[in-house]
Amino acid sequence: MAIEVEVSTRDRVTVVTVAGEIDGGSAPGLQARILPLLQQDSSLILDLRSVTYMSSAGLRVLLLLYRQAMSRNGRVALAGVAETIKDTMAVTGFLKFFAVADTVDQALTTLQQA
Amino acid sequence: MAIQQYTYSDTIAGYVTQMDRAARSFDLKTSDGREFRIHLTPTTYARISQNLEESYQDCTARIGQMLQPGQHVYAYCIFYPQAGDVRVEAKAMVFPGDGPGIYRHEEPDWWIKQIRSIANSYLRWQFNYPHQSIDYRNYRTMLHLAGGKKGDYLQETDTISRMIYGMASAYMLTGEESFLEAAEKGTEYLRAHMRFFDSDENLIYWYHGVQVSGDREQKLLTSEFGDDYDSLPMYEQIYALAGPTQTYRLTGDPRILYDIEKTIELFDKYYKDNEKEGYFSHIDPISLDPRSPLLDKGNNRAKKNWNSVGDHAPAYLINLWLATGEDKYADFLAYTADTIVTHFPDYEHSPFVQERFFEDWSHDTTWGWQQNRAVVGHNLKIAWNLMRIHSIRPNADYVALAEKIAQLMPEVGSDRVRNGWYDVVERVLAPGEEVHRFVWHDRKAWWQQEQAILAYLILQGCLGKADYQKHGREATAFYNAFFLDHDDGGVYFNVLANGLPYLLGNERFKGSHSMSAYHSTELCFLSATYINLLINKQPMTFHFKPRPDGFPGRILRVAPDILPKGSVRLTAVEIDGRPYSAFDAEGLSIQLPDSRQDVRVKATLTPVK
Amino acid sequence: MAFSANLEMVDSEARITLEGELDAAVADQFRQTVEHAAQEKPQKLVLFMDKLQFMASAGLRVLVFAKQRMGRDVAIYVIGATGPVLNTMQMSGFHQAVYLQESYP
Amino acid sequence: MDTRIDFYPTHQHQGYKLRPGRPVLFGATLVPGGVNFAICSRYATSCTLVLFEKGAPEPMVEIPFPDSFRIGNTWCMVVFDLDYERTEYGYRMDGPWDPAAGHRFDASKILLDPYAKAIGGRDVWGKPPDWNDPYPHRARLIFEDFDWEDDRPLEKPLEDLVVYELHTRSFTRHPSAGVKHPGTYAGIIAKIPYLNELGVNCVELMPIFEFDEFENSRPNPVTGETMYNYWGYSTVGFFAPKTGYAATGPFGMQVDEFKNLVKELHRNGIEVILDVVFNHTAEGNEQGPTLSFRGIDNQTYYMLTPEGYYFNFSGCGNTLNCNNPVVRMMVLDCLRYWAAEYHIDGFRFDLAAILGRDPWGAPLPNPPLLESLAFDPVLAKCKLIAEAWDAGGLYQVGSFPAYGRWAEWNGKYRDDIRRFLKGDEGMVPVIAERIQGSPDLYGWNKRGPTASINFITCHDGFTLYDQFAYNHKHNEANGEQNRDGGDDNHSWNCGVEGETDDTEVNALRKRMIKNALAILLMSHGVPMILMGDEVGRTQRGNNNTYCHDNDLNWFDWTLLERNADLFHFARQMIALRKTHPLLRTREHFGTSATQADIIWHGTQAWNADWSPGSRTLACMFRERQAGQAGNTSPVLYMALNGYWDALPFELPELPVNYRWHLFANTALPAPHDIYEPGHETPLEPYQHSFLVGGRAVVILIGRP
Repeated sequence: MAIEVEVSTRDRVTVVTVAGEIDGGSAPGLQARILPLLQQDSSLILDLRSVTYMSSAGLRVLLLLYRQAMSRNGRVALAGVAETIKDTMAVTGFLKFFAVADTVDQALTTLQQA
Repeated sequence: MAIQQYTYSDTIAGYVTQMDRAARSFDLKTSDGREFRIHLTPTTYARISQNLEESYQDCTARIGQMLQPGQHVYAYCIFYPQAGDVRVEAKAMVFPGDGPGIYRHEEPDWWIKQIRSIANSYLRWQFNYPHQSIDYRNYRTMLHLAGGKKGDYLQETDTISRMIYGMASAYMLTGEESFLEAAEKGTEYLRAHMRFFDSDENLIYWYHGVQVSGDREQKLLTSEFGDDYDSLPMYEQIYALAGPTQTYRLTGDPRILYDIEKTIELFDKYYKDNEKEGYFSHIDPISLDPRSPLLDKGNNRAKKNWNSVGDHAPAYLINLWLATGEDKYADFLAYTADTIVTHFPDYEHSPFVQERFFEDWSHDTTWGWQQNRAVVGHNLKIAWNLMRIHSIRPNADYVALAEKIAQLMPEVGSDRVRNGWYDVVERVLAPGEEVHRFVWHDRKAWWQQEQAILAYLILQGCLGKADYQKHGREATAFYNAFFLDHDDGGVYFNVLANGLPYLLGNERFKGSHSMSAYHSTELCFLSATYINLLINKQPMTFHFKPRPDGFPGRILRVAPDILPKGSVRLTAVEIDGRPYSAFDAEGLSIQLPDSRQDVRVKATLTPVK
Repeated sequence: MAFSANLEMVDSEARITLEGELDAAVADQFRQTVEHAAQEKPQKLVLFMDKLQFMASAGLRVLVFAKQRMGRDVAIYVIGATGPVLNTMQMSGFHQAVYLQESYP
Repeated sequence: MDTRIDFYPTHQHQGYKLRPGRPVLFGATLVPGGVNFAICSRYATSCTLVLFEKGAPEPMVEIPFPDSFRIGNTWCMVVFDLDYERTEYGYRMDGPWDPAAGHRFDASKILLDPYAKAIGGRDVWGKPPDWNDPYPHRARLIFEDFDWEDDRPLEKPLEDLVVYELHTRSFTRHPSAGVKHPGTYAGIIAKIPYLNELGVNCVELMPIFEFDEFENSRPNPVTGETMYNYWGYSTVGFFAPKTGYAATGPFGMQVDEFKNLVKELHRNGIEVILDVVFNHTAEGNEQGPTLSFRGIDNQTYYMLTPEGYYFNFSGCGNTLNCNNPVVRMMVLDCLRYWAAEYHIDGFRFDLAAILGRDPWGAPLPNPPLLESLAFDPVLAKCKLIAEAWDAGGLYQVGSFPAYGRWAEWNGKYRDDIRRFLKGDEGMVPVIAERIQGSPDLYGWNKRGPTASINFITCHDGFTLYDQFAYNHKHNEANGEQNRDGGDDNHSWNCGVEGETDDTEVNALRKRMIKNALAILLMSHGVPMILMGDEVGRTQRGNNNTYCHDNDLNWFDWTLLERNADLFHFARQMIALRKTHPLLRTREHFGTSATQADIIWHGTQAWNADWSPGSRTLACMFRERQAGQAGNTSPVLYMALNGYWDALPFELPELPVNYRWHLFANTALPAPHDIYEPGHETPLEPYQHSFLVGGRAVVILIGRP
C-alpha cells in the first residue's frame, strides 16, 4: 500500500506527516526518507493521524528512529496515534520508548519541556 | 530326552496368578492349570486386541499395571535353557481386554463394527465398490490375499451364495443399503445363471458354477472337486440356499421362497432315504439316482454323511423357519436332529462323532480323505445347532448330546496351552498314544474357531454354566487376537498353533470355494446376538426391508436366531424412521402395513432379565 | 416315435443328428453316443435337433455333463431346436452355454 | 553497495531468486536480502519448499530443492526478496510409504517446519477453522530483533522461589478480570500488580507452545457447549508461542507480545517457567493427522513397535523419540532458543520420565538427553523441573536421573500432606520428612530440598477449595460418564459434598485451606501454588477440566473480595517465607553443612509423638547459635494439630531474652488469624503452652 510522507518544520522542529498503511512493503521507503532528517536536528515529531495500519515492520522503523535519535540524545514524539495502534505498541512493549501526544502542538510542547 | 537344551519360541495363553515387580516377572496359569513363570524383558511390548479398522492399541507403558491376578493374556515367549531348567521370556503380549474378566469382544458393538468392515472389504475386492457399481458379472471365486483378482474366471454357486449370506447378515446388523444391494443382486444372479429348473420333475437344482469365457458361459453341472467328482453333492445344493434364504428374511421376495421350496422338493424326492432315514450325500448327475454305479468313481454310491444330514439347519433351514414360522420346517429340523442323535454318537470307540455312513448307517471309515478321522468343527457345529433346534422342539437328548460334546471336545480338540481349536484329528488313539494325532498339521482354521465360539456362547447363553463361559471366552479371545487381518481387511483363514498367520499356498486366497465372506460374517452376526441378547442382556437393533409383495400375510418375523422361548421381547419398531406399534412383542413379529414400495424396518429386541 | 442318435465325424467336428423323443428311458443311450463323440476330441459338437419332438431334462443333463467333460474350448451348436426343446434349454439356462442357430453351417 | 558474495542469487525458479542456504540454521532465518530455509530428514528422497501468500488457500509457488541445495540429510535454500510479514511456508517431503518399516511419507501433505518460530492458522482462539485447508498450521517468518534493553533471566536462587502455576487464558478471560485483552499475554501483564501484591516471584505458564485447541474438540453431550483441547498438552510447534493467546495474534505480533510479557515480569522480579511437553506430539497415532513430524521423518521422530505401530507411553497416541540424536538435538535447540531469545528462566517437563527412555521404551540408566540438558552452557542457570512419573508407571519421584540439576514435582509431598490434613492415620512421621524437604527422596547424593517442588494442588486434580469441599470427583461435564480424572484425591468435604450455606462447614473449609497454605510455605523445598487457590477458586468438584473454555476454568476475580481473608493469609505466609532464610535452604537441615536444625516437638516439648495414632506434630527451625554471642536470629515454631479437638502444645524454651510472638493461628477468624512479619503480637512471658484449636496450625516466632 503506498504511503505519503510530507516533511515540514514547526518552531525549528522537524514534523513528518505520514498517511496510509505502514507495513513490510512501505516501511523500508519510509525509513529511508526519515533517517536523513535526523542528521540536522536530533529531535523529530511524527504526525501519524492518518496512518490506518502499522505492522511489526512499521513498529521497527519507529524503534530505529528512536535509537538514532537517542544516539544523538535527541527525542522522537508521536502525534495522533490511532487507539488500536497505540494499544498494539503498548502490548508489544514499543510504546514506552516514545513521547505520545494527541496533536502536533502538544507533541511540540512536550519536546520543548524535556 | 532331557529338558530341551536349546531355545524355542511359543505363545502361552493363560491367566495371571501373581506379578513380582522386583523380579519383573509374572506367573501364568493356562486353561488346563499348567503353571508358567514368565519374565519381562526391556524390549517386551504389548497391545490390547483391536477390532478391524481400529487403531493399534499399544499398552507397553502399562504392562506392569495390567498384569493383575485374573488378567487373561497371550504371551509370545522365547524359552531359554538355564541352570538345568527353562527360563521363559516374553517378547510380545496381547491382552484380550483391559482388566481381569474384561473382553473387548463383549463390547455391545464389537461384532457390528467387525461385520461392517468385512462386508465392505468384500464389496471392495469383488466389485471395486464404491468406485464401481455392484455387478456380479465381475464376481471371482478366487481372490488373492490382498483381495486382488487373479487366475481364472470361475464363479461358483456356493461361494456367491455364502457371500450373499454375509451381505444380508451385515445389512440386518448395520442397515447399510450397499450390503442389501449386494445380497439382492447376488440372489438375482444365482437365479439367472446358476439355477437349473427341471420342468419334467418340476423341481430345482443348482449348477456347481459357471466358467465365464468370452461371451459364453461354460455351465458346470457337477462339482469340480475331487471328492465329489461327476456327481451332484447335496452339500453344494444345501449351501446354494444359504444366501438367498438369509436375503429372504429381509425382503420376503416370493421368488426366493419358490426356489427354496422347489430345491427342498429335490432333497425329498432324490436325496432322502425314506426307509432307513437321513439323506444320501450324492446323486448321479443324469439319473439323479443316489445308488447309480457312476458314483462309484468317487466312492459316493449310496453314502450318507454329516453334511447331507447336519448342514441343512445352519445353512438355510433355521433361517427358513425364522422367516416363515412354518411347522413343516420345524419338523424337518427335528428330523435332522433326531437322525444325528440316533446315528452319530460312537462314544464306545471315540470322543468324536462318526461322520460318514453306508446306507444302513454302518460306519464308513475308509472314505476319501476322511477315513476314520474327525473334523473338530463338525462336532461343535452339532452341539451348537442341537441347542438352537432345542429352543423350538425341546428335547432332552439334544441337550444331552450337545453338553456331552461340549464337555469332551476341549481335551481332545482344543489347544489348552495357547487357546484356539484344531482342524482334523484321528478319531481313535493308537496304543500308547495320549494325544489324538493331527492328520495333516496342528494349524487352526478360522471356520473351526467359529463353530467352537458359537457352540460355547449358545450353551452359556442357554444354560449359563461357568465352564462354557471360560471356553467361549478363550476361543473368542484367540480369534480376535490372531485372525483379524489388520493390514488388508477380512480375516486370515489359517494361523499356526501359536497364532501367527499362515499365508502359504491356497491358504493365501481370501475367496476360495468355501470361504468368501460366510463363516466370518456368520460369526459376527450370531456372536453379537448371543453375547448381547443371551449373555450380557443388552438390547439390539435389527434392520429389514420387506418388499410390497413380501411375506405371506405381511407378517415380518424379526427373531435374529432361534432363542430360548421368552428370553427376548420386541420392544420397539420403526418403519421408514417413524415409530410403529402393530407388532407382537412375545411372538417377535410385525404386522407390516400395506405399501407400494419397500419399507425400511428397524426392530429393537430387549432381553428379559 | 422311437429315438435315434447317430454320430458322424467330419474332421475335427462331431455331428449328432437326433430324432424322435429323448425321454429319461433313453437318456443313457444318448449319453453313450455323446461319450463316443467326446473320445474323438472334437473341437466342435453340432447337434441337429430339427427332427427332435421332445427332450426330457435328463437328456439335457447329458448334454450339460458332456459339455463340462469336453472342456471350455469345445463349442456346441444346437441347430433347429424348436418349441418345448428350446423351452427346456432356456429354463435350465443352458442356452447361455451354446450357440443356437436355425441352420448349419 | 553490499559486497557480500552470498547477497546474490545463483538460481531462480518461476521468478523466485534462490541460492544454496546454510544447513546449520534449522528453520527459517532472516538473512541479508532473503530467508534461509533449512530442514532435515533422514529417509526423505526429495523435498519441496511451498510458499503461501498469508492465509491463501493455494500455494503461490512450490520450489523443489535442487540436489545441489542438499548437504547430508539437510535441505537448505535462501529465497530472496520475500515479504516477511505476508509469507507462509511449508514443505512437501517424498519418500517410501512403508508403515511396517516405520516410513509414512506422503507428498500430498504440506508439512509444518518443526523449527517454525511462528505458526498461523489458529490466530484467534476458538475461531472455527476451514476444515479442508490443505495446510492447517502454517509456519511464518518473524523479526528476531526485540529490544530487551538490559533484561536477562533473573537467575533467582531456586530456594527463594514461590511458584504460581497459571493458564494464560484462564487467568484473565473471566469478565470480572476487567482487563483490556482478556485471556491473553497482555492480560497477564495487566495483572502483574496483583502478583506483586500476593508476593509470588515466579509464574509457571501451562503450555504456551502452539497447539490446536480444536484437537478432538466435540460438543458437550450435556450442555452442547464446544469442548476444546483447552490445557494444550499436545504440541503442534515447539518454537512458536501460541498465536491465539496473543492480543496481537491477528496482526502476527505474538512473538513481540510474549517477549514483552517476559520483560515486564522480569522488571517486577518475577521469573517465568514454561510447562513444556516433549513426550508426544499432536499427530496422535497412525489414525491421527499428518501435520509435521510423521510426514518429515516418522521413523526418527517417533518410538515405533517392530511392526511400525506407535508406542503409547504418553497415553496420547504417540511417543516422541527423545533419545534419538536428531530429536535430542531439536529438544536442546528448542530449550536453548527459549532461554536465549525469550529469556525464559526455567522449564517444567510434562511426563519427564519418558525423556529417559530408549527408542525401545526401556528406562535408560544414563539418558543422553537429560545429561545434555543438565550440562548445556546456555541452559546452565535455567531451572529444570520434571514431572517425574509417566503414563508408563515408571514412577521415578526421587530416583529421576538428575545430575544434581533437576528438581521434581514431588507427588509424594502432595499425597502425604493431603492425607495428613484429611486426618489419615500414621502420617505424622511421613509429613516430618516432607516438611524438611523430603530427605528420604532427595537426601542421597546431595540433591537437597530444592530438588523438591512442593505442591498440594496443581492444574491436574482438585483446586485447594474443592480439596476440602468434595470427597469424590464430579467430572460429568467432561462427557465421559465421570470415568476420566483420578480417584486417589485424598480429599475431604468437611461434612457436606459440594457447595453449602452451612457456616460451620464453610468456616472449617477456610481453615483447612489456611492450614494447607501454612504447611506449604513453611516446608523446605520450593512451594508451588495453583492459580486462584489463594482466594478459594473452585471447579465445582471437577478434577480434570482439560476441555472446558468456561467459568469452570476461568479465574473469577470477584473471589478477591469474597475471600479477601484467604488472600490476606496467603500473602502474609508468602511474606513470612521471604522474610526468613531459615525456611529457604539449599541443604537439608541437620547435616553438618548447615548451621541450623529442625527440632521436632509434640504436645510435649522436645518429644514428638511418632505413634501411628498421633495427629499432632510441631517443628522448630533454629540456628544452632541462636541467642548466643550476639546471634539474634529468630526461631520459627509451627504446631500442627490434626486432631478434631483443641489441644494444648507445651512450648519449648527459648534462649534467654527471646520471647514467643504469635504470627498465625488458623483457628481464629480473620483478621486475627495472621499478622505481618515483624508485627507479631508477643505472648506473655509466663505462657509456656499454647492451646491449638482442632484441625489448626499455629506459627510462633521466637526473637529478642
